[in-house]
Amino acid sequence: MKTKKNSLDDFNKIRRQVLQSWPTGADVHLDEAIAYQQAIPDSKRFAKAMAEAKARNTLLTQPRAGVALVEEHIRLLKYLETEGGADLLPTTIDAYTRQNRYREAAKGIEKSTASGVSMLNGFPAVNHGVEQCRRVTESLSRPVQVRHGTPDARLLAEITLAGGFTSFEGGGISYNIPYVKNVPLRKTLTDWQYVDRLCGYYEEHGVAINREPFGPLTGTLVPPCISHAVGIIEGFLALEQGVKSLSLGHGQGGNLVQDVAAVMSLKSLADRFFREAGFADFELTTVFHQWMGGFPVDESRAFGVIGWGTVVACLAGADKIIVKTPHEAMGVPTKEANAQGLKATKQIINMFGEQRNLDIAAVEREKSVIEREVNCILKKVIELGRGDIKEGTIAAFEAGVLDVAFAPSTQCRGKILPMRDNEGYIRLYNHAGIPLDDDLVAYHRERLEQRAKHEKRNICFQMITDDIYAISKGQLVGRPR
Amino acid sequence: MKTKKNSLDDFNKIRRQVLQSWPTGADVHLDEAIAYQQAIPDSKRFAKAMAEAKARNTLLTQPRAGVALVEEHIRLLKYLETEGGADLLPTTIDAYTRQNRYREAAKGIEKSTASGVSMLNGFPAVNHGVEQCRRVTESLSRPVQVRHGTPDARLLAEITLAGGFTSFEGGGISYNIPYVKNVPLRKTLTDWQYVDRLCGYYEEHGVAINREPFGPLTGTLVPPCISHAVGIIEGFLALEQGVKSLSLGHGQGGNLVQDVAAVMSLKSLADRFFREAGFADFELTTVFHQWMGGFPVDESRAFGVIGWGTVVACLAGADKIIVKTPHEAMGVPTKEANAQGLKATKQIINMFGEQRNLDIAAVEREKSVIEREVNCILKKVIELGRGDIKEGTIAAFEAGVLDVAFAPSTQCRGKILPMRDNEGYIRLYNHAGIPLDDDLVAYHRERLEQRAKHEKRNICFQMITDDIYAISKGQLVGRPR
Amino acid sequence: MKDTTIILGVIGSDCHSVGNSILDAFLTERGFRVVNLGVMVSQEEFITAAIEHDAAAILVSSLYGHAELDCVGFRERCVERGLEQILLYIGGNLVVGKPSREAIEQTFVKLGFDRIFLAGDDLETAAKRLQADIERQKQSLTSTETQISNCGIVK
Amino acid sequence: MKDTTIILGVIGSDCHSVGNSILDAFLTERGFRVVNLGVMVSQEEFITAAIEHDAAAILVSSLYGHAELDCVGFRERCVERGLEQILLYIGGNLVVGKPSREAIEQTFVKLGFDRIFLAGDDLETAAKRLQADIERQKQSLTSTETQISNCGIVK
Ligand code: B12
Ligand code: B12
Repeated sequence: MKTKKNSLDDFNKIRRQVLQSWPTGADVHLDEAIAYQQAIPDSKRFAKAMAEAKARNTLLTQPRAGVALVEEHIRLLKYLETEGGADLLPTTIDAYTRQNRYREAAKGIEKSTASGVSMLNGFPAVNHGVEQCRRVTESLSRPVQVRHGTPDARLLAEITLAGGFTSFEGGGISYNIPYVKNVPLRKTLTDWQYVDRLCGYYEEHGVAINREPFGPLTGTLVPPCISHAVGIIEGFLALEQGVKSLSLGHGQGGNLVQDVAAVMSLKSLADRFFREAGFADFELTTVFHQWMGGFPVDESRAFGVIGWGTVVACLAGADKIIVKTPHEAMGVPTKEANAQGLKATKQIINMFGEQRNLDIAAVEREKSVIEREVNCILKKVIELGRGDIKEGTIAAFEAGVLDVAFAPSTQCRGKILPMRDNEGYIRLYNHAGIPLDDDLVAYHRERLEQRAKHEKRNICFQMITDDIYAISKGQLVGRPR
Repeated sequence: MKTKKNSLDDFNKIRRQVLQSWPTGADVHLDEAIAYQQAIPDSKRFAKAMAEAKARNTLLTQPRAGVALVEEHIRLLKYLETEGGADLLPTTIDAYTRQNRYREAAKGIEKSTASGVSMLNGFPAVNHGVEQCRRVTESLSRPVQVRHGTPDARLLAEITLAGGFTSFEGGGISYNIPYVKNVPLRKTLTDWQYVDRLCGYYEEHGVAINREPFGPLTGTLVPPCISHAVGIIEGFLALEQGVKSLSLGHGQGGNLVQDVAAVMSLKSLADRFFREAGFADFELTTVFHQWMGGFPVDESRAFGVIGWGTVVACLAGADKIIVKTPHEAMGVPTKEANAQGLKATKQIINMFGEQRNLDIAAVEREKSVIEREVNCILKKVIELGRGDIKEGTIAAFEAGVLDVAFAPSTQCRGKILPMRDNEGYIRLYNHAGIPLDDDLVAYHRERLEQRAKHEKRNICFQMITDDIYAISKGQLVGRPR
Repeated sequence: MKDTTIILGVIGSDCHSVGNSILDAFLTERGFRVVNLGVMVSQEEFITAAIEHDAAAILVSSLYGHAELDCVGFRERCVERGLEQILLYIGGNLVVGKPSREAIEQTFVKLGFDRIFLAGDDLETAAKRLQADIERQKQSLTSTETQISNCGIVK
Repeated sequence: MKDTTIILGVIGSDCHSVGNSILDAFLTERGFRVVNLGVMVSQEEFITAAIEHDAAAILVSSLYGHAELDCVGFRERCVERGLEQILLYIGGNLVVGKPSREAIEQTFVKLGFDRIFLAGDDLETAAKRLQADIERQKQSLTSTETQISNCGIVK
């Protein structure tokens, strides 16, 4: 495996262009920004909070939240910090900014100012610029992370890191495949190397910036081996550029044993992989996302989903949980609904207390299945890239060695067919180009046959449709009507 | 072990007095009532539903609900059946009826009629009488159970069974110790033998009446070995009188492993005990009560508690779950709040689907601890009764061999001091008269010492106070501030 | 406070004993002389105990929802038996259901209670008010004025 | 319905692709000829496809909350390009947040949509209405009357 850190010269050359792509870019001065970041107290450093959570074996809560205007955004986050008791805060970025459509974001800000309600589904950080970002982060007492879905997040990273945010979500795969239609993977991977190099640069100057690849991908029937492989790759790419605080995520799949096995194996796999690649000086933590698929509309049922995810995250021993709200199925939550989700989650985490980490025979079995699956894929990725993991990733997506179902992107084949087995584990009916050993393929198939037999129907596409609707209808496995 | 079925002559002698204790008693005609019950379809038979749940390895939901007036009560239960999707229905009896204060209940009915809101905390079934009870049960399509807390429930049983209810909660210990101040245990045990004999009589005539001893006792820091012992005794007493469908309950303690171990061991212990006593023809099922202690006032947090209990019930493989509501801390819930609790619970049960029954090393350990503890106690009870379990029970309470903390009754010593250990398991600091083997006592003590050390304080009464407040403050173990 | 006796108990047919033990321990620790009648206490028992112990206040608990029915005529009976000045506190889950604080307060002020506490209210505050109310009561008893405007509701 | 073409797509910068695949499969099964433009579709792309395929209806999805911003002038542009009669449906999570159905309907009726569907609405009903609307549209096109009163909102 080769590792390749971008040169500072190359970085600076691109940097000028990046900062010129929108007027607010001119206000970023890296030296001043580093000095500013250095003055941020430990209590507001994301990396620190994550490391402590791991050391203390606790689970930190983080909501999603972002609105168009600065004042309202501050009010929202303060409410989540106090009333909601959030351990970590987000700033969710609006969908125009994610597309670098700053002109449309500006229109959204205007309309929001005029109408008095947020017309954007997030906080347009680039339009607001460095100073306003600092107003946000300075108004709060917990660490704040940028959460988005931006394929080209270079300017966003420049502005928000200068603006005092201490963690940045995303990656070249996970913010491409599930989020956009037609952006070349090579471009997003390169653009994210820039982001990682920027974070690495801060890190070199004593400023820890936490980086978190987006684990859940489309949030819909993602087999853990796939999202794990993606997460480990993105993590590796970040470490290469000098990142040291890394959080890898898993989106709840719905089967308790599989989810627990997933979080456990994510940790061990990534750690071994990074160490074998020669990295030693990094802090690895895990993130569990409460159910990322369609939510039930009924708020009581939504609370059920929230509660269930929380229990699993506790059993799995994750370090952070991303919290949903009772409004999830309907729209961006009010601050009250957001706090409700946080409080229900916190109540369970607190009741769980010390009783974390589940250890049962089935967990061991699934753990070894996932570990073997991930190894199959990564071996192939490395082989395709002849040791260069970036090249290997590109080739792997082209070849379908890495594949994601239900993704809007042309950059992946979308040929695999995942569905639940009879116990709700997510399996592959068609593994397409994913290079699994024959016995693993057979294992998946066998488990799915069990379901088919149980449901007295042949394995069919309808099952997938049923599975997709299932949770919002109050089930895990989509049974025939 | 001796078993002793009451003679029909004795039964009939007392029966006349019972039915004369309030005018509505005159309307009970046993032959007619049995004919009436025989015509109730299987779909509305509680015993049938419980047996099926066990066979299908599912978890049935049951709320608590009862209001003063018949029409409103029917409306309430219908709502819970349709909107709430309750699998089993309750009729919770008001506190005056529980005390046989039918005159005061009548006043409550009057006041409720006048004011248009229910001034009673339950349904005064005795005052309403057989016909009105039939109106209730006939209006519904799910099985309905009488849930109460009545030390002398003889007339209540006569009226409600004639009224078409197919299950009856309670027992001579569990409806005495936690519910009243000063009623002799001998009296309540005798009165409950009457109730059980009545149920047995129905059973002899082909009408299955489900019986459910009240598992959670005071709902507050009850060590499983104690409530198990009580449940098994009451179950045994019921079987003696001809009852065949028996559901034993466990109130959530808060530690996942202990709760799971508790439900599992309750099943195996009871089964073995009954079989060894010579019973063979009975159907044993288990009931899990969502958190029975003080609830958080905040409704989101209450949802958290509800969700957490549901997960545990699923993992433990219980057959029925008694569902709380987001209003629990405040007052008798509205029908909407009641349905909310049901929906959150059902959502989780459904998401759990097939993945029931947890099997981990610690469960095994706790299971054997509980099994040994219960054996210690029961051995002593039998010894004290020289083989007569009723006598043994009376003697055991007198001697403190059976003891309950925080109970209002003078019939138990209240000398034991239960508290949580560092992982939230409920242990005994002072086991008082409970005849545990030395190594078990040492085990409890050792676990508590761990907590004390962790909290850097000596074991003290304050810990118990802290524990009692803990869940409503969002924790399991009451840590020092 | 050492010499100030208060009567504690759960009224009516109410069996909720957990909160009662907690209140007993809490108020004793705060320095009151607590006479705890336990659960299922009748109006008569409360009043008799108050007379017997020359108590400054009666603290009624009611959790099970029947407080209104159980408390009818309580103040009048106190007056009848010579306890014109006694402070009457009540706390717990005072009505069936979850109506507004205002509605509940109105009901129990009408029934003659001086202060009303609901589930979730802070006990520390309650203890302080009790202490202050008792002080004021004592002062006014030594003065010649009659006491009317004393009754107040916790906000 | 076999010969009835409808255009399907997710408007604006919206990436939510799961519902789109489901709708495609569902409507195809119901007998419509579905031209699915996928996610991140512009107004122009919708209209061009509708003209090209002589479509009876455009079904717009919007999940991410920017529907109002993305749909400004959509109906006008349809008219400009000669699609006076085309049915415009929209569905999904149409606004940021959780306002009332009434408020949402008002907004999108103003923007020229014929029917509006929110999260949780039944797809079966939607397909039936679509079929009926198209039938009526066809009949009225063969008649001489102009079509105005046809627009309706799902209640
Ligand atoms: C999965 C998901 C994602 C995945 C999407 C992956 C993918 N490529 O599809 C990821 C994680 C990437 C994602 C990203 C974002 N998401 Co998102 N996401 C969801 C989620 C949880 C489920 C969506 C889903 O797949 N549902 C299942 C399918 C089957 O249902 P559906 O999409 O609703 O579609 C059905 C119906 O709506 C209807 N329908 C749809 N269109 C039409 C049209 C017609 C004519 C008819 C009749 C019917 C109809 O039929 C469909 C099929 O049954 C929803 C919340 C929810 N529903 O629970 C949020 C949600 C849609 N997301 C939301 C947001 C805001 C975002 C982001 C902006 C990030 C953020 N702020 O959190 C980004 C968007 C970036 C972008 N450029 O679009 C919000 C939208 C808020 C609003 N409208 O007020 C939601 C509602 C969550 C929330 N409550 O905040 N998301
Ligand atoms: C445990 C419990 C039981 C146990 C009680 C065991 C026992 N012997 O104590 C059992 C299972 C036996 C039981 C039975 C019943 N219960 Co119950 N029970 C509860 C529960 C869950 C917890 C109570 C508790 O122990 N809390 C912990 C203690 C520490 O708090 P507390 O009791 O509230 O007391 C504190 C405060 O209220 C305050 N306080 C109390 N009095 C006073 C007075 C003053 C002056 C002040 C300042 C403060 C104050 O200070 C106390 C200490 O902090 C509550 C709901 C809840 N709170 O979550 C329902 C609850 C009290 N029960 C209720 C009911 C209705 C009943 C039953 C009638 C059965 C039924 N219909 O479900 C029977 C009553 C039978 C009878 N004769 O009384 C209702 C009351 C409804 C209402 N008021 O509208 C409640 C609120 C549940 C509900 N939402 O329906 N119950």
